Amino acid sequence: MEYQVRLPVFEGPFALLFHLIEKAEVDIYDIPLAEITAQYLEHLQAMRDLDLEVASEFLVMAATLLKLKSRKLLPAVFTAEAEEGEALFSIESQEELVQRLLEYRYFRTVAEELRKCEQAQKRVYLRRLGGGTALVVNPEDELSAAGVTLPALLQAFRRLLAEQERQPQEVVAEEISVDKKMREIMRLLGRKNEGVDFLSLFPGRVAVHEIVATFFALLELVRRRKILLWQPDPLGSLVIMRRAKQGEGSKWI
Amino acid sequence: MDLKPLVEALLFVTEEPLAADKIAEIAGAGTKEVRRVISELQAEYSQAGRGLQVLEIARGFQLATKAEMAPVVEKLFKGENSYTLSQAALETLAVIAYRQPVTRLDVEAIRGVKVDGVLETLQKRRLIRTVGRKAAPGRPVLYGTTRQFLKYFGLKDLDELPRPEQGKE
Amino acid sequence: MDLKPLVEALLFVTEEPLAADKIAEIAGAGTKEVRRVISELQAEYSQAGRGLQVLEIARGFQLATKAEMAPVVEKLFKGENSYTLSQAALETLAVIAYRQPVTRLDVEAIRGVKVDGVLETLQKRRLIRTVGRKAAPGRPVLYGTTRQFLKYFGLKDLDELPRPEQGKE
Repeated sequence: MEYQVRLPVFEGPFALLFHLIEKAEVDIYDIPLAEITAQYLEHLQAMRDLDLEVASEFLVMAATLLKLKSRKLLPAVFTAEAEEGEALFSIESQEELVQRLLEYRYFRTVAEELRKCEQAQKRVYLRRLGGGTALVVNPEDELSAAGVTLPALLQAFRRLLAEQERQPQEVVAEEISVDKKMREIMRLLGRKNEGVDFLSLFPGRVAVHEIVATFFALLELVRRRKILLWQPDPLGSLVIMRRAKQGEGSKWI
Repeated sequence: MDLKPLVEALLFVTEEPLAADKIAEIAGAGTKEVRRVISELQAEYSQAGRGLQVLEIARGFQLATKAEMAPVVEKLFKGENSYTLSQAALETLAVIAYRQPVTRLDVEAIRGVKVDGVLETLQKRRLIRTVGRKAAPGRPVLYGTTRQFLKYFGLKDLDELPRPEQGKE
Repeated sequence: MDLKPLVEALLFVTEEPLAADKIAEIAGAGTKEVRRVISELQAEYSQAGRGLQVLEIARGFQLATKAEMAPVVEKLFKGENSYTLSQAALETLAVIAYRQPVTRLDVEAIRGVKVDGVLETLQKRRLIRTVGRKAAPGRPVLYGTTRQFLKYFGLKDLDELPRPEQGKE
């Protein structure tokens, strides 16, 4: 016949002691030391019977309980005796034991309160920022947040390409120079305060590579906050403007 | 529970743009209803007194700050989170975006310079990724753009990037 | 520009709880006014139809989801948030929080067990940190709680630690 014996697991000797005191339904200020000590030792024995490792802290407490019990019986003999250094705790009297138990109980209660806080906070989620640059978070985001106008830009761009496609063209595999395009655009804008029509950047017959370069040059200029893209009418063409100094202008994008 | 606060919470916490059907699945609601709620939220956030917006991006939705808030948000981050792409990176990215999938050699042929370092940077930034290997001698790695690329440029999907049908070699 | 949308944007983008005076500094407004705007936002978000809340935590403010949204948000993250502290860790943390600064021996005396391993774990999780050394033989290290501790338990500051009425010695 086999018995399934389950022993409660205790965090430490104080926890076990508490459990025994509560089970015995006795006042913490008036612990029947002999009875509790016996039960404490029984529990340790049960742990051993189940081949559970009994941590040294539990043994230190057992020794302490036995010491206090014997002192009660023979108070005069033992009171003055110095104890060998017990690393974790040295308890010299039942009063002291009670104090330590109360202190432990206080922190256990507090831990329960903290557990409640933990559980409540687990239900509250903050925004996840992933590892990388979250689009919406950093200054670069003006470009993405400008997503409102970017699709318009892209649409205009697509229309332009459709136009291109109707005309046969020869593709020259020349190097794309976004840098050069950016300088060109800025030069063009430099002379005009009122801005430049988007389409005017794409004259009649240019290679796709050049269109791409112009397009990326525009993106980069927006990113560097050098220019503004403005769409006066929802479906109208885009206007490119040199960006005003800090503060002004962001209303456009 | 009411659907709107749930959708709002999801659009807030998500790291990646969330597709309407994904939201519907998580919230246990119909996609159509989710779309309606998103429109409502978009309308509410678009009001003048609000600092956020419901962005539609990379085939999904996500809460974001409004563009007008950028100068102040920038002050908070003081550029620590930000980076700009170098000229070389931008050009390389343009080639990959428009010609994907491409090999390193394809890119180098177009740009006329070595791009090893740039490719590495772009991969670290998660703007490009390897998408396979070309059935050619040496089986060179093929590159394509990522979801992060779409987010970076504020595109809903690659179709939004103008794709010239001709003009390819 | 209107202050409220700016504050809302900042509470949204920030990774860390933002103190009112920090917000004031960034937004170029008075702290008092910022506090008023935060109260307004708190009131607005607390309405039933909203899925978010303005959290006051770790001496700052931050947008977060409402607790009622947790079951749905969890589905998005697939229980990533399910980690909880062990009883040993929690009790150790309680002693450190209420008695800081304390040495390892102080904690062991109260708990009646060795705590080396637990202290290491708590430090790794940035819930505690060393705050100095005690002017005593051996100059033992003193431990205290961190800002992360406040955030983990959703506390405004250490004064908000739960105080059980009885049980104190």
